Amino acid sequence: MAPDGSPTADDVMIVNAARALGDLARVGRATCFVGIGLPSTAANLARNLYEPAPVLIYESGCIGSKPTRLPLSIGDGELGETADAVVSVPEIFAYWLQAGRIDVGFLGGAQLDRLGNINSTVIGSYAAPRTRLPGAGGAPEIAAAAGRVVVIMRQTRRAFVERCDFRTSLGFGDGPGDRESFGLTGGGTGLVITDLGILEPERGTCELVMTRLHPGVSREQCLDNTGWTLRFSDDLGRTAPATDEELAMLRRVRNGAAL
Amino acid sequence: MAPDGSPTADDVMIVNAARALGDLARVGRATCFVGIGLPSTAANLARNLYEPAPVLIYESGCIGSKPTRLPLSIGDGELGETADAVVSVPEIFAYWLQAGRIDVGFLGGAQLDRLGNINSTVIGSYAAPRTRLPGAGGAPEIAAAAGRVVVIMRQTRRAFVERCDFRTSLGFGDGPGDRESFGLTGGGTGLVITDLGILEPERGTCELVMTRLHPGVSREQCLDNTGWTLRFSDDLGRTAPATDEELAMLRRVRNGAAL
Amino acid sequence: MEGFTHLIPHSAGHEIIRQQIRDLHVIRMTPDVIFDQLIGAGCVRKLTFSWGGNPGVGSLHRFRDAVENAWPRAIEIEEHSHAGMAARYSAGASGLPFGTLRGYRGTDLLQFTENVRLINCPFTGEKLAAVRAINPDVSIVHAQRADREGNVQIWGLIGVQKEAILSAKVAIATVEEIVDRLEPVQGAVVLPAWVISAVACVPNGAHPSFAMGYSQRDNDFYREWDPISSDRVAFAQWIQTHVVATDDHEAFLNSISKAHKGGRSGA
Amino acid sequence: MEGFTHLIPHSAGHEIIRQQIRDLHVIRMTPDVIFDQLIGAGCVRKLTFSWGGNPGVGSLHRFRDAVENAWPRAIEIEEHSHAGMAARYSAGASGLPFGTLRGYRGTDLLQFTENVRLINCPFTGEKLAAVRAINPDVSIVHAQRADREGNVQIWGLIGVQKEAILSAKVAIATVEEIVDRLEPVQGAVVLPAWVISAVACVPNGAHPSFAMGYSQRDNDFYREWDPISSDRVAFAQWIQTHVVATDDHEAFLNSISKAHKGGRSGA
Repeated sequence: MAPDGSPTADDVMIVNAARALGDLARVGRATCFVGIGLPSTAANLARNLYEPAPVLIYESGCIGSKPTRLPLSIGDGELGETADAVVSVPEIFAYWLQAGRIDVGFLGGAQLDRLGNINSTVIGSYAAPRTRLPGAGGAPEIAAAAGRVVVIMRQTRRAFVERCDFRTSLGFGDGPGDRESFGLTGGGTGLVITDLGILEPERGTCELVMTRLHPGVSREQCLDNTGWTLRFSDDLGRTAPATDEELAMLRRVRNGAAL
Repeated sequence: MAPDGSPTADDVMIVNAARALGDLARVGRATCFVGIGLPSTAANLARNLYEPAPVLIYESGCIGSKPTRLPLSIGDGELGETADAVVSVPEIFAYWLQAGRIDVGFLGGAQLDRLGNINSTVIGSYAAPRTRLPGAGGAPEIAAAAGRVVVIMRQTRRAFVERCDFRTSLGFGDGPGDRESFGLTGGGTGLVITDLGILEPERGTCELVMTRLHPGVSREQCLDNTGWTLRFSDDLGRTAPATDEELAMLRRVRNGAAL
Repeated sequence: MEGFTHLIPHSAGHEIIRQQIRDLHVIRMTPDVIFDQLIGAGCVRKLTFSWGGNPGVGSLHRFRDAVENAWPRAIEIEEHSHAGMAARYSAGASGLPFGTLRGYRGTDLLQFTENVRLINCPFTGEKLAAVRAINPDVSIVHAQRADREGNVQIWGLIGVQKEAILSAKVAIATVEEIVDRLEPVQGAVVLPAWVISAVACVPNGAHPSFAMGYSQRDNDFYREWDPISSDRVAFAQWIQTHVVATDDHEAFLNSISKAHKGGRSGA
Repeated sequence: MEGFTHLIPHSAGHEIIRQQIRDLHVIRMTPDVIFDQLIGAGCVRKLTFSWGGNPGVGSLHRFRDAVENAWPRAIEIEEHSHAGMAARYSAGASGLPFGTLRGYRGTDLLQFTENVRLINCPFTGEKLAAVRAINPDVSIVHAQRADREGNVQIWGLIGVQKEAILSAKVAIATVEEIVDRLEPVQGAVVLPAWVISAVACVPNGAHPSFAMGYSQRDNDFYREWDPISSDRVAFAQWIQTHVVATDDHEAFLNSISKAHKGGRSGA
């Protein structure tokens, strides 16, 4: 929250991500594989705001976690104690993710490219990286197998690039047909929620195009903060302003007040 | 027990099987994968007679079961309640048996052949069997992966055959080198305990030869009850008579008295 | 179409017989008495299994009669080892087309199934058995209990219950009890409501099998089944009296309790 | 050479630093602070991993310094996805030379490891990733408790602890407590004494990680690690003061409790 009480760009991004999860849960796509950080904040916001609530699944083996405070780590005890079931790590990946039981995979990353591929490995060359990032984690198989992938990332020229320095997780590869040729069972990057607005893959080309802008955001801002020649949807819309209720709940989720 | 109190041939067989397990446990080969029936009776007898006691593992997923009464079925609740750990059936076969953690596999069968192969599938042809038997169960992989296999079977001309009608579980296949060529990691049929005596594979040929006779049993009896031209070891010995202590414990195990 | 060992869904099997559902391809590692009944009642076209016996008692006579004499109809069989079936269920639950194990090689089982092939390890060159995944159209299991949302809790010998549910297109659980809240139990597996298609409350629905914490295995019944199933007429009468002529599982339990009481107390 | 997530064997890692064991090939899905310390202390020759960060905080600065600047020495890295590493451990625990998953295809990860190859399903022809089994020389895990016979009980987030133990040639467990009898706990895994090579009792041996039922994760420590590890000198001082100069884990805990108390109460 900004000092004047208006939502920050991050708040707007998180609220819109939570709404996206809520929308998916409403159409029966409720199971959500969540990473720590922004995805976890947004997912827990959605869980507290919407009915039916998304079912949160963490790669540490927690199914149906209902944390009352935001976990710092994927291995936070709170996630296990509030889960419907806790399984081993090999099982969560094999029986749950790979088997196609996850509707929504919720990812972040350091770079995202025009075709929705994600880099969380290195900036620069692999042999002599400028920045060594944490690495793949669960992302490659989430990107491969989840029914649809929702990416949450701040939109900057350095992060939104023409082509990732390293393809850690596949969006649409080099274009239409690539996912199928690699035998990936999930739908790929379906929605990218940034601090400026929302991008979606264009039918036919799979290129990410801006489909909605957050209140007060201009097309120029988006162009300036994107490393490829960004295009806008013909029916470019605006996201609804974050409501007081959404913002109040976001504050509670962040502060770890009893949820 | 016969009416006069002397041990029956079955008693002698079971006591000798228990001794074999006790001997193996004493040299540190204590983990024993057990089937229901004679193997389970003998294994529980060994567990109550010897120190260190063999560790009983059942294919229903029970590790370290210490039943106080003999289970009728592999799925008997008693096996789970007295176990150190209960795991799923896929896990018991993959992480425990296949991984080579089982020292002794304890098997029965309907037919056993000269090279220690076992049939528990059909008598007669597969397409039109004279007798349809229950089938493989866990036996093929026990025979493949256990450090050594102990077979307990009544010796008759119908059961001890030149060649099994169906090879359900591999002993030595067609002879030396066959196990290795099939990539089997376990040692194969190491000991066959019958109501007449004990057979072991001959070094070099892998053929089962009689190495010991139970008290009062003659060579002729063995020859009459074996479907191949049975040979006897040069240093053919006799098993020690079942002791009163062994027989008393066998009675207690059978009756399910508190063990 | 069903589970393993403990928690055998007898009540669901009986209902299949009552509804005269036929031409089934049934799958189970350890088909025992309930599968003997399904086979004898003519419901089964094909059986995939790894061990078909009456545990601790002997043969399944209806199964043998079907295989040896095609009575009441011929059945197709496909048989595996336990390890192979377990790997097939695990692969099915994992969404993989096959599972891998060190098995089958050298046995005659390999000749009689299309669903095992040898593959080479791409690293070591070792030849291993690949088994085709099982993904049943319907899996039915019995479990201890479910909550009102449909989350199902199973404990004790869990067998391949989880894999049977997770590999199936439609998963049905019969349970001993429906409760407000699933209290934690040591060694329990919970399957969330969203992987279960339907839950039916059938107390003692595994009888003569058992549900740990709710009932004991009726070992006497398994022994009594041997003479009943040995004879086609006695079998047909038993099915008619206790299954076809009863409306539901409660009526079935009453019916067999009357019939078997005398014999049992004398056993 | 160690476990995952919850129950991280920090005390064992410190002892490796104290004993100056070097040239290690260390393996962990989620190398975090303790691996950062091992790397910064120069113990590591090669790291196999799938995610190397300080969870919820950011980078592992010693890890980055080693990869980016070869300080204090160059380290070799081999990286995978979590799913791939989990399949590798499972294969190792199963005694198979490889595991199979639907993964890696289309990613650049494939180019930088010899331990993933594509294979064809012998039934469907689908191309899948085969990953080489992991069978560490030594696995070290932390667990809640053991009994006097050496049976080890683990509960809560069990991660790949079981697979780490069962895939290893030698398995070592540090535990919070040694008890006469392992009372049942919901969701607990028990590993029998005969698959464990050695047990050491080290109360709070996972600190700043935690053991469910015994301790809480010290999230503040993870945050404080960020500035310490960002600076080579500050790091070296920290290792010298709190690890090298302490005799054992108890002394280590006393040492950091004094040093970090002021900062923490102000945080």
